[in-house]
Amino acid sequence: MALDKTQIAQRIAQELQHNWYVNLGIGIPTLVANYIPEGIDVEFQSENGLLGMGPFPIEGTEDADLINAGKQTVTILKGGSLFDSAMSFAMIRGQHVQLTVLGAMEVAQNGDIANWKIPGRMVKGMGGAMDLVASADNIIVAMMHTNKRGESKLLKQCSLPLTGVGCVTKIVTNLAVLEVKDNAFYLLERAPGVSLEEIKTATAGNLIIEGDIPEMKL
Amino acid sequence: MALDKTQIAQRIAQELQHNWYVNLGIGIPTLVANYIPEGIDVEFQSENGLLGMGPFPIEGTEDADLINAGKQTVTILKGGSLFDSAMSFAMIRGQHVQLTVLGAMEVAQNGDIANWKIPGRMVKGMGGAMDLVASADNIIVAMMHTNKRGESKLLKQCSLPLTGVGCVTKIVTNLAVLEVKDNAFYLLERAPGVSLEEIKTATAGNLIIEGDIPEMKL
Amino acid sequence: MINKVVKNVEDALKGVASGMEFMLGGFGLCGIPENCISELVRLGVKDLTCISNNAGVDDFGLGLLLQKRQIKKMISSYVGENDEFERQMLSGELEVDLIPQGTLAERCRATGAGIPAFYTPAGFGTEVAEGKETREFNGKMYVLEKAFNPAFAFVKAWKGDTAGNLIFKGTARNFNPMMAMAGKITVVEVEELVEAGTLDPNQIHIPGIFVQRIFEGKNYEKRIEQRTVTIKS
Amino acid sequence: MINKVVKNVEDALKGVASGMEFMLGGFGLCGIPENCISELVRLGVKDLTCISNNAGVDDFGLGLLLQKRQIKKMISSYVGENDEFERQMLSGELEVDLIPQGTLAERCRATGAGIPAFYTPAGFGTEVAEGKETREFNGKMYVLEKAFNPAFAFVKAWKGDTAGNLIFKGTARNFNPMMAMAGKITVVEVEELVEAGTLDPNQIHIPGIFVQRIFEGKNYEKRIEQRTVTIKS
Repeated sequence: MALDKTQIAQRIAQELQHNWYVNLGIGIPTLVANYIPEGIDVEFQSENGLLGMGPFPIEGTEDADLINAGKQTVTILKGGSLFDSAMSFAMIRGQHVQLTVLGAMEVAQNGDIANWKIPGRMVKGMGGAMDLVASADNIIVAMMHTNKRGESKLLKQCSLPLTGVGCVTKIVTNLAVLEVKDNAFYLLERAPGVSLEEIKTATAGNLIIEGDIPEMKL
Repeated sequence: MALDKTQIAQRIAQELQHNWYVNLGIGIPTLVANYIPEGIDVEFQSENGLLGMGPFPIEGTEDADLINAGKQTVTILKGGSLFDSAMSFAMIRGQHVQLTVLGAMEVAQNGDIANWKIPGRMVKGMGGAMDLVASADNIIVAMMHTNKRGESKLLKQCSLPLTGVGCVTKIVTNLAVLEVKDNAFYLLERAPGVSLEEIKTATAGNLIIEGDIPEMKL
Repeated sequence: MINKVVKNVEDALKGVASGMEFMLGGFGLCGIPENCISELVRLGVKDLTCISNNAGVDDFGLGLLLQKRQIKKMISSYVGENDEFERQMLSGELEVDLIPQGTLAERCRATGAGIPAFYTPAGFGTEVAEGKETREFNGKMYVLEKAFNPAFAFVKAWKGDTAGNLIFKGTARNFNPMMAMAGKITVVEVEELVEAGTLDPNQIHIPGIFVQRIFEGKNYEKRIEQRTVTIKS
Repeated sequence: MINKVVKNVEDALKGVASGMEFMLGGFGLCGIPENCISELVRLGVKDLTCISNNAGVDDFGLGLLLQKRQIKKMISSYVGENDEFERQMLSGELEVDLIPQGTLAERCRATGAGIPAFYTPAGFGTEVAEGKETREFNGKMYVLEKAFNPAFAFVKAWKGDTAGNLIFKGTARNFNPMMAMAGKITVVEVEELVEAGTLDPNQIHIPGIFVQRIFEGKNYEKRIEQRTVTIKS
């Protein structure tokens, strides 16, 4: 059965490694914070100027001066720090953040990503996404395998305006976990009960299936 | 009579204007701080990371963690602030400092300055001087009119390696106050009792004398 | 000690005129210069270019200036959450220059720091890099980005002293420090104005040298855009 | 919370080897990483390239490494006050790259901030600009300067916590914060190491994300180069 958004987040959380600083985008990526594996210390960076982001505040203690990049009220954990936007993107551009998780509208088999603009529609802006994808070595995309019209979001090349080029390293969708390398999507895992055929059908780009593909463990 | 170093500093202090931030170089410029005119508020910037630099500490209160760019123990005045070297030179390059006073080995009539290197001699480095002269709009040089061998330090062009190009706006020497513009030294004031002839003899560059040249008032 | 205090917001905004380019601090509605924005609305200056990470919401923040059609051009990284903005943008009344958030932050810092241009990887290979110089350093491609030149920067700080020294609070810091460095005239409104010498000089976020005018603001609303809470179990 | 604490200076300097490029914080003898320097002397690593604003004095700071001829090249803005330095430089044993202090500071920041290159006015028209690209922006000439790539940065802070968050004191801050941002491995020695959560997150100068190893230093001498005082009248 295909994963729901929460399960996608759960699967991505398995990618977290001890002592990593992680930037989570808005949407599914935000949910990753709820599934940090036991024994793993990670710290979350919010690009509006916060390191060591904690859970939402207890009702009644929310502070208008403490929000995350999604403008949600949050808390700061022990050992956290506050800083300005230039310092925040110094961390990001300078590759001090070990993992970036973000959503996408399209990913191409060469690692290009499009997630900020649909021509003819209102454009809200790229926010920090272009800085994140241009800088990070380790970028996981969290998204549905297909769009609302059932079309694949894993393409030979992106049709939408790009956010970044050749940067995505891994994709976790409702159907599969895939590595992006050598101009192809390498299938690593299937969602429980999802067939290879289903994944092939939903993947427009070059899909490589080598050996047995295990089911994800959640 | 030609001015001594203290008097050069005294004369330069008359150039200070209300609400100016000022960077004083090592040597004669440092002495300027002792002669701030009544009613004038200025703040001194030390490029190692201190704004609102005060006098030397009372004996016994000196702090190894509070020095100026000349590595002397200093104090910080009320309203002062401490910051890192990148921020300090952001102030300087960003032209937030209204006046820079520094010494020189040579100044050319086009405003070039040489004050950091003598070929064949041990070179100690330019420190912050190149940043200061490349950035400031308002640079006063404090120096003797001639060097130890009696040769003019106000030249048609510098013979020593340059610190900065076309940047010096005013010079205060033991003999005179001069403005540097239109590829010439414009004589503004004479030291008390110093003749025009004496200044002419000591100035190798193009010296312009227009009208009566008043004596300095100290 | 150089005194930067002005009596009130009217004095703080003297010299502001139609057609000018401004920087305005804040991220979403967090850390925005509420008093300065109100005064800009009252003054009715028009054809403004506003450099600000976001554009407020319909009835708060820069949304108030949009409502009155005072803004000609926005330079931002993200402008969602604002219907009036969308209407003006789609109708062509409003010019919009969208730039990556980190590039925006660094361009603000560069402006104040006397750096005319720098290279950043953000936007390479995208439409953001169109018409800009690109260049390889150590095998990676970068885009040349330039400083701004705003007439005024409007900044919100938490505490400030009479010498213009500033301390920000929480994530209300965001773009405010770099914008404070960047204004030809930097106007700062603070929640609490104290005497010079009160703040620890070691803990000042922005030294007073960057600030031309400071005043204590009034009636802060500090609206929350997304009130998210944990319900106590 | 990510823990950055190492047991002692020996552990802090693991991986240090001859031929490496280092950054070392400090201005004169103010804010230098005394413990790390002592350990570098003890380790006897050679052929080092040291990026540091100054080169210490004959018998303290980087002067200790010079005495043992461990340094191949200095990258500094000012290297006076050191006879051994002068001897090695004039004899050609020591390579010296002198660069303007503000350029040095900005290059350190650029290194940590992922900016490969930037333009600065400092040094234009002088020998510092020789062989470098120069360029006009808004009628003024600038020089293109590039980031460094140090294997280690050795930093001295006043207080630090177990998460690597740092607070500096007085003018001992100087180059330390930017160098902390710049090291592939940043090693920080602090006068006082406290538990994470003890420091006010709003008052941290350098967030722990930049720091790989932190330890509490010992036996700080904190020598004063120019003891200047006012005699009480």
